[in-house]
Amino acid sequence: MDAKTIIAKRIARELHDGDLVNLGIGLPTWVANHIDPAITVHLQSENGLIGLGPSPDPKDADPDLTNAGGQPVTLQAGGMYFDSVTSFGIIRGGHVDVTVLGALEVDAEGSLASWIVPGKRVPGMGGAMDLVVGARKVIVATTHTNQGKPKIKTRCALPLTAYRQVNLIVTELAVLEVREDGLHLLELHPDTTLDTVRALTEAPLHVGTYTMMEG
Amino acid sequence: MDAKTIIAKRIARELHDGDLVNLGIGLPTWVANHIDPAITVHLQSENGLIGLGPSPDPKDADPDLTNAGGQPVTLQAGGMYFDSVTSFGIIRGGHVDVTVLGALEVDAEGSLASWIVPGKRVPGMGGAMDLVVGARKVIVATTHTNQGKPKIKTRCALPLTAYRQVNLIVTELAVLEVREDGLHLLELHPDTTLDTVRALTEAPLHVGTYTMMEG
Amino acid sequence: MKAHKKLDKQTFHAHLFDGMSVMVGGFMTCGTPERLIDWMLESGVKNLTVICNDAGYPEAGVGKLIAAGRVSTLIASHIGLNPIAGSMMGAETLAVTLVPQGTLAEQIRAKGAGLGGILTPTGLHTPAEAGKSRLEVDGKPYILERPIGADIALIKAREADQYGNLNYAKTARNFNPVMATAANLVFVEATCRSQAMDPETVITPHVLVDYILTEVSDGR
Amino acid sequence: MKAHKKLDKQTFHAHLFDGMSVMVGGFMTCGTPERLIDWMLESGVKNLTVICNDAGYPEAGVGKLIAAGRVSTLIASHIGLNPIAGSMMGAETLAVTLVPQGTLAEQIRAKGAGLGGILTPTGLHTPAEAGKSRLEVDGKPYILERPIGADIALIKAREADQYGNLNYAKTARNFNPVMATAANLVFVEATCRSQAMDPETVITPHVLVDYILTEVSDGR
Repeated sequence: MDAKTIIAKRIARELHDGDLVNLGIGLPTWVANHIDPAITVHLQSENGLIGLGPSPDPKDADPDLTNAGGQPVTLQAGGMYFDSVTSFGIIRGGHVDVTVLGALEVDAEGSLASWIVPGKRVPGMGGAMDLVVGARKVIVATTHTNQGKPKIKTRCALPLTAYRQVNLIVTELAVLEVREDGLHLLELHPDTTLDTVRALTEAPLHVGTYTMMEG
Repeated sequence: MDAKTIIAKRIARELHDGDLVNLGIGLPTWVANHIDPAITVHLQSENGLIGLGPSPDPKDADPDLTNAGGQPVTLQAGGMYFDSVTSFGIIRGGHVDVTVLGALEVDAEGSLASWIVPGKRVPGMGGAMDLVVGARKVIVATTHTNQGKPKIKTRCALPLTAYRQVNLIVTELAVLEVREDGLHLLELHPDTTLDTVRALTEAPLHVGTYTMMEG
Repeated sequence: MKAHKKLDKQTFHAHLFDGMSVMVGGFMTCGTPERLIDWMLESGVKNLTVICNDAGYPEAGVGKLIAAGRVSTLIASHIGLNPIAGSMMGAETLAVTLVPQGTLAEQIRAKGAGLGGILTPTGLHTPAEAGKSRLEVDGKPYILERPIGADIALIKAREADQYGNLNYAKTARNFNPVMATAANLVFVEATCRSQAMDPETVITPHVLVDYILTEVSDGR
Repeated sequence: MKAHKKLDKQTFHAHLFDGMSVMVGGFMTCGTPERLIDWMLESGVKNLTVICNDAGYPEAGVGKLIAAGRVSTLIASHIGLNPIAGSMMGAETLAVTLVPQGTLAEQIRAKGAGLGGILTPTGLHTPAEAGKSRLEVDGKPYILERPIGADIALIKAREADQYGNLNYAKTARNFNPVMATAANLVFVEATCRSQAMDPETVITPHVLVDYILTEVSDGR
């Protein structure tokens, strides 16, 4: 399995029957492909729907039905539309069970930087700041490193998306939980070693009992 | 004409084509009967509709369609329903052109007391505080006196509904405008005299040019 | 899917406890879930904090709970058509907090939408301002109003589809949709159930709904 | 009835002035009134403050106004898919205020609903907090966010009935309904006009609407 598939499959296991889930643009959207078919997960798109379905055939694309990235999508049975005020009321009000986002950096306090590289890239925060503050569980989906450099820091250097809101970090090498005292190793990928993960993680890791990720 | 009809007819003349209007319970609801048939006035009921129509025949009453007093009403063509948050967003947001309310007391500063007589009657303010603060024009519809005692005061003694929000006071004797410097007589009823109105009004009156109310 | 969402009396009673807070939809009992209120009465639960637009009537709406002495605190915008509530307030057997109707709606919305509060001009210089902070924004004064949530909400819907999406009947909508956003558990009494709803016309998304009682066929 | 509400280009142009603020509905141009934007371009109006979820694309949505140099200030939640906006921001020919999307929605709502502001936890400890007041309510910190209104709003609706009631198409709803509450004048571009709408399904009541352009038949 490639890194993205490892991450997406592992995060899919965090979702429960009936959960309302928001998947960020990019890697997080892959999670949808790995949800246990025995459960029903409701996907929200913050531009205004619950019940996000798969992408349509290009010939069936409806310009009035897009996701938060502006791409054509479909609506599943039982889904519905609403406006941006309602959408973010649902998000900030704690009604979203899980949000999955990418990261530029994530740190030992559970702070996340994902929306700006000053002087280089200023795309804007979009709905990410609300999602990270509002969702009951915040999962960061990220490759462990970027061009060999650790993305999991003691403290984020980039401007934050949110302060101390991340609960779980899932990479292709490890699953880390954010607790009051820092990052705890929950799972290790069988293709790597604890020493490698420690070396590729800037933040200190608490290592007690841990299990192996799916190979 | 009786006092109520004089007041209601006069207030109806303050309404313009296209206005969104909220009429309070009691005397203010009479205004609806005197609106110029050549204009369209949209009546709002704060419990959740625009397009308030006349009361239905008792046999046609729908328990799911009531006004803010809990009485059966009808919906006019072009009307619509909404929830309480939307209703008061419309009210507080300045989208109501005119609100007409009754008064226990109204004063020279344009403050209104209409919802509580401490120790005697505590019905509650309902939507009145929002209406008086939010509507563009606030008209008080009231008999000039209560058991011979002035209702138009220098300062309200009763707990307020709102501070300095009333624009116009219409009684069976006079039409008074609230300005920065106090109450100005705009119109006098032909069946009374200026001296009588002064005597029955606790607040001082500015009297310049005024016209006569319809008899 | 959150359970099957179908409510029976036993399940409902299992979620009730003395001293709990309960939001009840409706406006002068238009849009009030009378059967859920009857079930509360049957349960014997007491010392309730009730959040509702009004006190209903002595024999309808939350008035039934008030008359039975089950309510210790009522947060409402008026109580004028329930003389029992008025006399209990006078006798201090019922604590009544009167809140402007629009403020009540915003406070419940604030809770449901994750806001820490809102600033409103409504109630300045009136008893509604008592005990609250006044803030100036751009030179204008406002009252800071805090969120209001509850342990449970009792909601009256017209139609609930198989997913739990809701719509409402005419002015029976009133406080129901916002209350469905602001309680830990949301119990719905629906006039009818349907297969599915036009996705453009859903008022309350199914994710906000925990249990549904259908008026005619369920539960008893 | 507010005029006849039917919009022609001349009337629209008469309401435009340099330096005005304009809210534009839509989300990555889904639900953006492209024809009203084209009419703005034709008018030559400039030095605009544009409030929109995003910067659109260089050749669509508010991106057309940005690329033509008509916008001096943009208030949006992201500009990532419009590289022209990004480089103008870098070159300081366009002032961009980035606001979290949910905060932007609440700020516009606050204006439309007559609130002095709202308290949100979103953006604490981030650049979104810069220059704003932090308040504590019940021991939790919040950012005080102020209302945002505009001189005009450009709204894209699916259907407008003869009274001016509006509904929207699917996710093209987004910011349109709230913007229709928060501007001095509301201009609507509707895909179609109808006689009347089910009163349960109206999203924007006619009283909020000033002018309506129907896509196919009106105006030109």
